[in-house]
Amino acid sequence: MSPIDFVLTVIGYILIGIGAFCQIVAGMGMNRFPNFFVRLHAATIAAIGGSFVPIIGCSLLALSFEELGDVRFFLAGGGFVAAVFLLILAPVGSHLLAKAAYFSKAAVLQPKVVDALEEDIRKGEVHE
Amino acid sequence: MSELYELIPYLVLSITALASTISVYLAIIEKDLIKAVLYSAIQSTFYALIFYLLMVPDIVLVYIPVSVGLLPAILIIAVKKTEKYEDVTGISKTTSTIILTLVVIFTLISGYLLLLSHAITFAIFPSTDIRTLARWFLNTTLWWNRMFSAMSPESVTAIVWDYRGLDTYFETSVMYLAIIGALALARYIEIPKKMFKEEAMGMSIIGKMATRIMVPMILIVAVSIALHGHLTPGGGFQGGVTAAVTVSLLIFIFSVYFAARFFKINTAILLRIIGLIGIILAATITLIIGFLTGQQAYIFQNQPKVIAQIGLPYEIGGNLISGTLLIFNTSEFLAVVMGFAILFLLLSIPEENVMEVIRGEVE
Amino acid sequence: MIDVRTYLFTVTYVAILVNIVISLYGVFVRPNVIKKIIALSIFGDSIYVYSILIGFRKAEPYPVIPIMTTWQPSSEYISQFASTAVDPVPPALVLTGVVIGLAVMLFLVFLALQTYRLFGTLDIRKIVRMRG
Amino acid sequence: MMIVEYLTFFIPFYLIGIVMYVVRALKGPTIPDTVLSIDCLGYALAALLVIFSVYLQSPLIIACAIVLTLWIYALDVYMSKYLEKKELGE
Repeated sequence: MSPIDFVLTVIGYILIGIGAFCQIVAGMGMNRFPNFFVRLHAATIAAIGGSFVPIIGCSLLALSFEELGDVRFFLAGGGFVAAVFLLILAPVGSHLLAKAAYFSKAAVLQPKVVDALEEDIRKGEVHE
Repeated sequence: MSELYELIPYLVLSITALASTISVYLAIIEKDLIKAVLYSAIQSTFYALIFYLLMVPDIVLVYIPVSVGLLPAILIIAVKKTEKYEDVTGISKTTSTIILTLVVIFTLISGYLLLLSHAITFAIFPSTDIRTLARWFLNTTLWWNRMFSAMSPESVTAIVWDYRGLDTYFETSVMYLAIIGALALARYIEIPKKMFKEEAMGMSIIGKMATRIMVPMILIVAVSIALHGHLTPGGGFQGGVTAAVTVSLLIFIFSVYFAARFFKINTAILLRIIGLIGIILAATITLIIGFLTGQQAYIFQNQPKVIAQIGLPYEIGGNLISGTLLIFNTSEFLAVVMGFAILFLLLSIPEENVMEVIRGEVE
Repeated sequence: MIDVRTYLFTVTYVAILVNIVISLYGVFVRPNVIKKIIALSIFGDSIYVYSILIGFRKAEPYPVIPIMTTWQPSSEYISQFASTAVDPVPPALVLTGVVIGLAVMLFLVFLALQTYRLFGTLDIRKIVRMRG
Repeated sequence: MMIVEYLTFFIPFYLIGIVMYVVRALKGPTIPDTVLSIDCLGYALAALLVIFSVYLQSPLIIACAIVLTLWIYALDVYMSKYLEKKELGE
């Protein structure tokens, strides 16, 4: 194994480990947070930390995995494409969902301290 | 360590199957219809993982768009246009118990028969051997002798088009009939003519910007899935349903008036007809060449056979194209994208316009 | 001594069988048409999983997909490929089945929409009672 | 021993995460909670698909992850359109 392959393998495993940690944290947050808008934080961790990072890690790992032959570049390229799609699409999806949930009042905002957006709407600075 | 390495896929398989059972149960007993649709989407996601672990990527590529994407999308639209809750008052307990008992008995018998068809003993786990037909397909899918080979490294697509072409042809006909039926149900209904206004219509500006960035990338991925159908997992239908997501994103995130700038229903029907003609051409091109040159040839023939020496080239300039498979994949891609474009355009017509037409018809 | 892999595979098999039972119950008993369509699609999907399960095989360490990774295979490569790849016939059948199932479901949803527009309800018990 | 065999230690964590998301999706009091959990579930499954394609040494099956990512996002869009009060076409 050449030195650059060794470095790629180590980085890949580190990224996959970070991903595993983020999955556990996001799963706990998903189950213990009180309402929908707080759970959006956990969803961010799950999408970016738990999925984007390990996909990149797997691509790097595949690049250094020489038993696969030339097809490993296909794997790495597909992984990078999937990661880029996820990086762009996951936050946008969460944003659309949060906006729709807020304005349709489908989600209950139960332990509520302050709702700045509602005040702004009442003042007329923001509209839907 | 090595045993654990072999065990992990089977562990994931069984956990996935159990989780899908729970979501199926909740989907059936749920009264809120939109939640039932979402639970069935969870079940579909898990089935996709099962298909993936059973090593059939072609099915995953066609199953995810169909069952996670298109079917829930259309059911969500249907629920939004009709009733939100299911009325379950008045189902008598005895009826449902009798039916449940009958269903359980039937399923146990059929499951036992399936098991018997699988192996004579009770060993459900598959053996190391597969049936002779499958071994023959695997051996001849890409072979030095073109007389017995489909010349495609992808044996599933080779079977779908080359060995079982007539079947695929009638599958396309069923899809065609379904879309014609939907068009017939929605006759005289047109998209209202309105101007698209950037601020007043559609969803937020973040969604619009992301869609503008992503649509070309999605199209590139879809075209690559379709055109590499004879080399990698995928094919015409898989690429087509992947590209259909762009149509639905344009309609849902911008609006149907924005999408109507690019294609109207009639344009979509025309492009779909072109795709279907391409499929017919892929089926008969060898026959046409045979007529023109006065040699013997067959319908659905791809590579030369012993008594019919005509065949399309399986490579051009060192690139494998597998004869008519490339034509078939391209035409199927076009036909499928435009079919789903028609469906989404029909579903996005406002309900008031539809009701006007229907009231006119009924009276 | 039962193999752990056999045990886990049996669990998968039985779980999918239970899915079929539940979805058939939904098709027969639940009154709403949309619910019936959902149950019917789940039933079809479970049958597809069964078809694919039949085509699975045992190989060391794990079977490979029925797709070659090289364009100029040697005869050793082909024989090794044929001894480890899964059965390609059930995927081809299921591919046709999924597409036809989707077409039928789409048509059913359109029919349900039209039913709602004409009758004003989707409850099958009320629709049956209506005449004309 | 191959380098991919160490992935055996990481896959159970992803499984536990997926099970947690399923619990929230099935329990979720409101519809947006369920959709958000399906979101996380889909992205976690996409990561798991990529990991399995390295783990089982079958590089060609990577395209499934891209398609799964796309359609989970599309499900988001459909559900937010459902929650909004506007007509579907607008």
